[in-house]
Amino acid sequence: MNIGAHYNYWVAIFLMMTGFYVVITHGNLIKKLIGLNLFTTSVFILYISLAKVKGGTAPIIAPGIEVYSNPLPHVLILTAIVVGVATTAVGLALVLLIYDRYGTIEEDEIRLKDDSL
Amino acid sequence: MNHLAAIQVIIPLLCAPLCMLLRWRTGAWLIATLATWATFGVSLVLARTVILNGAITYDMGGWPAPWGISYHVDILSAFVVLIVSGVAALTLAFAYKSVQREIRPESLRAFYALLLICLAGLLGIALTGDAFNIYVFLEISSLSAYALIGMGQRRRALRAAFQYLIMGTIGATFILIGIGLLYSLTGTLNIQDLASRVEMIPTSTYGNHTLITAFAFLTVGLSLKLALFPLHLWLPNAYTYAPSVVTIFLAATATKVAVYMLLRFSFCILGQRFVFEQLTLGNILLLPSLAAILVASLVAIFQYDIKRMLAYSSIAQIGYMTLGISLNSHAGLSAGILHMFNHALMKGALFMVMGAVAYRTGSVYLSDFRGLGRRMPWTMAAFVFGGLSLMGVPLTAGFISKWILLQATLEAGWWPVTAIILLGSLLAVIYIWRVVETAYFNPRHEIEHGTEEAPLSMLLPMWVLIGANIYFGIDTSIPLHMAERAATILMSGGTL
Amino acid sequence: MELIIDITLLTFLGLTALAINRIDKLFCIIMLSGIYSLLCASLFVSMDAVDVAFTEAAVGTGIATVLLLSTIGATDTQQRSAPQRPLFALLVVCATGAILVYGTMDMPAFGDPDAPIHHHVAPRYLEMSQQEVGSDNIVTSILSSYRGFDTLGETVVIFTAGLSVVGLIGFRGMQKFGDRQRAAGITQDDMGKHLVLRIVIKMFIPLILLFALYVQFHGDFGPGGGFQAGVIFASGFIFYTLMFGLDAAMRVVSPRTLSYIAALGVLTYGGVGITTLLMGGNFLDYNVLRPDPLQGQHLGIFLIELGVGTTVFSIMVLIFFAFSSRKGLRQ
Amino acid sequence: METFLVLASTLCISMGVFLGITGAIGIFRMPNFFARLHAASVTDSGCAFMLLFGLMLQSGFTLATIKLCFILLFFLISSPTAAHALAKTALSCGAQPTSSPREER
Repeated sequence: MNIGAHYNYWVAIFLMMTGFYVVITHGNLIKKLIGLNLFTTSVFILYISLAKVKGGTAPIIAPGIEVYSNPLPHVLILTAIVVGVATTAVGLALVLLIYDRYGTIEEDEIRLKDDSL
Repeated sequence: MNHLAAIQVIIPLLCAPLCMLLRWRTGAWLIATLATWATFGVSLVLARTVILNGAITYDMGGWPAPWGISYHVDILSAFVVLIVSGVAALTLAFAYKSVQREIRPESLRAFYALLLICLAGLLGIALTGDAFNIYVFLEISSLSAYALIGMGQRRRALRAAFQYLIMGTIGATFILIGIGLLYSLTGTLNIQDLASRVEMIPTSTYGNHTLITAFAFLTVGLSLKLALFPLHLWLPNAYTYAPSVVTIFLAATATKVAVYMLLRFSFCILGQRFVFEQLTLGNILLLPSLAAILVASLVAIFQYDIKRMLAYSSIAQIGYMTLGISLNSHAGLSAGILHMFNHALMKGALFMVMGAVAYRTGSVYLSDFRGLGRRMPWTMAAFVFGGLSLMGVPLTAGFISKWILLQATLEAGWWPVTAIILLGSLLAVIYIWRVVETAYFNPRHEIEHGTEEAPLSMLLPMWVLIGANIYFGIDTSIPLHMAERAATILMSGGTL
Repeated sequence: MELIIDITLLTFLGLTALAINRIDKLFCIIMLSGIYSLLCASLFVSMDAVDVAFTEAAVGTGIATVLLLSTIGATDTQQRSAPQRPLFALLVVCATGAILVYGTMDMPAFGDPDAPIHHHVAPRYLEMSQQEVGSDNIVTSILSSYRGFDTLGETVVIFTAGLSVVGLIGFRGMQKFGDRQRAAGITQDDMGKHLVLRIVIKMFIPLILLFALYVQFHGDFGPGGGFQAGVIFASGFIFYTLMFGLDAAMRVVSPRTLSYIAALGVLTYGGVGITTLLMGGNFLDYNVLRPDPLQGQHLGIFLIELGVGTTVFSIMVLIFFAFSSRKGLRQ
Repeated sequence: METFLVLASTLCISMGVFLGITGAIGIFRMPNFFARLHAASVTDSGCAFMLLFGLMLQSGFTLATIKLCFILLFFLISSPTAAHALAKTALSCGAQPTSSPREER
């Protein structure tokens, strides 16, 4: 257990939590989505950190190279990135329509408009 | 014959793009309906095969288990698949008229395609034997669910969908973190392989920190998805403002699949002993479950939008399921699993009633129900029967699972819990009675229009579900048998 | 050396994340989130994940930024509310973070070659994939063959996103844009006035499309594949749209056509699976496609990558069309 | 020859790094939009050019050099275009290229 061995994970955790904080506290819908992006992207860093082997290279077979990093997390994260952008797209579509129907993208203003009915 | 597990998911998955290729709008509904009925047929055969011959393993792409993705269908998966595809088939039959009224015609094809994709996602979660594949299919089903909810007519639907999107994605990301931590410990993603390697992890006296954290993140993520009490905030809005058909489908299936995931992760990967003795999942789940039963039922009593009332009642019913799990006994687990089935039957029927009422009157506020007992006799009769099942009156399906749950709590000697379950049923009586009273004893002031019964295409699936509620309340052997065998498998760690 | 790069990148990432939290101009936040993705991509390269880096750069910096920008173009550019319940949130976040840090205690050290994940499943991919699948890029072989079913799921996710946008906004909502513009007396976007830009973009578009094709068919040997290619191909179209206006772009390929192409892409992928079923193999077992298993794998991967590429391309353009058609709706 | 190449490439890369850093400082310190744009485009073209050229010298006659060549070509065309587009848009939005210090930020 030493600090040097885990710093990468810890920074990833810090980034995740920053994203998480942005999602929870900010009422602007677009900012919420960006926070969500931040959160998921940081999880990707965690996964890719797991895959790294010291002294390894990218998992593309080439002559004269013995050590490769683990390719499996890379594959998982490729899928996860796609999921992330799909979620962002759907979220933004909802934001556009919300702006259309409410005239604002601030959560508390939307709530006010709903309650006043 | 052995390809059934794959075909089960592929049918809805590939019929969705077919829907988009057609120019003919009714064709989209036709394809969707045929696809769901075919799926239901396959699931029946699959369930029969699994009951008779035991679990099926199917390797996608021909690659054996830890290297490729393999499907593992045991009796629990088969049971959940049966619930999901059965409800989907009936929902699609119900959908034709309701969707025509509630969805813009230009979005019809996308709507049916999304419904099929959501179905495929839920089926994929139930069938797969690969932890990461669960995440992928979870996202498929959630993403389509967000869009489906957002297609509701009122603008609040958009807000509900966005709220669900944020909370659902946070939940899914938590699950992703949990899976990543498990993977970092074991180096594999296959569920059975994971289970055997988790057992071998050397543990210090406090247990393995990473394993405990993985468990914590999976539990919180799944609780978000299954709307366990303090994390349920997305559910009432989503169910209230979604199009009727979407509410029927999601209320009867989505949370059940989330419960299934909780069972799969905690019993089959981490192991019953580890989860209950070391991490005390029982105590962690007990309090939220009881709170869900009491608080959600109480809140339901004060709702004027009946769809919203039923949504709160769903949260309470989820409480019964997790309560069954938290008992950590064979009987409790069977009760929880059986309640998944029964709840799908009754909530499916009740939300279909909501769909039919919305079709005729335009909204489902309590005031809209005045005089409906005479105007829509069949629909309201279905509501009464569904309500009886929800309360847990004998000779309905709801009674069976609650009865077993009561027995399990008595067996464990948890008297106060027994009392709370009974209290929950009493509260259900109150909120169902409000509607029944309005419908039958509160005549409409305006001129009576005579009967305006819902169209037959809506009544038929509704009454099939009500029939099932009554049938499985009298002869409960098939689902009970499956639930009990599933519980046995889970208690033994999913190895059978 | 690697350590220095790593630490520098991580510091930048941290600063960017904090800045995103503080700033309330949405335009700046979007730019910062693009920078964040680019930094992530660099970090991925330094951790040997070239394919992931490629995708992150194309998606996070490219498509996501474009989508976000077109959204603020149609809505609001300023955050107006203060953070809600910041203390409670801080508490939740700190607790979650603390649990995660606690969880890393028993994790193998960063880069440790003895970690369990490098010894159970992964070695087979590293040693056997060339004989079993036949592609130099192991990520491609896992993505499209060993875990091909996940990739089918991924394609469906993208397709779902496209469907959602179509379902929510609708084709008609997209096509009305041209009429609206004509009614407002705008014949072309402002960008059209830039002569230099027009010429350069006209020069670049074919090159971008060519590069996309290279990425599509080169995935076996280097980083890249259907997904990245689809995104790049789409960016060529997005360029065209920015330059010549939505109306002109929709005349090149209409949203409805795009939705057909997307559906056909998914069906191509699924069709390969069905074909293997009919030819007696398991779902997506490419070995049976040809007498020689390696050739079968090659053919199967080629076809599914094509399916992924077309789906991703058409859905990305479709979503972009839908978003930019909302612009000026309120004016 | 070998040492000469290494020397030349080191020189180029250091030059590129210097240009990059001055460009970054310029973006912060310059008084108005157009001046800052000037700083940014120094980074875009000069710095990138120098870095890539230095790398090309190091990699010799390989596929990597050809790829670097393409990237360089791309940069040489795209970054002036981007700067031009920005400047023109700013001009049409009413910003005036003056030398007066510190107008609006």
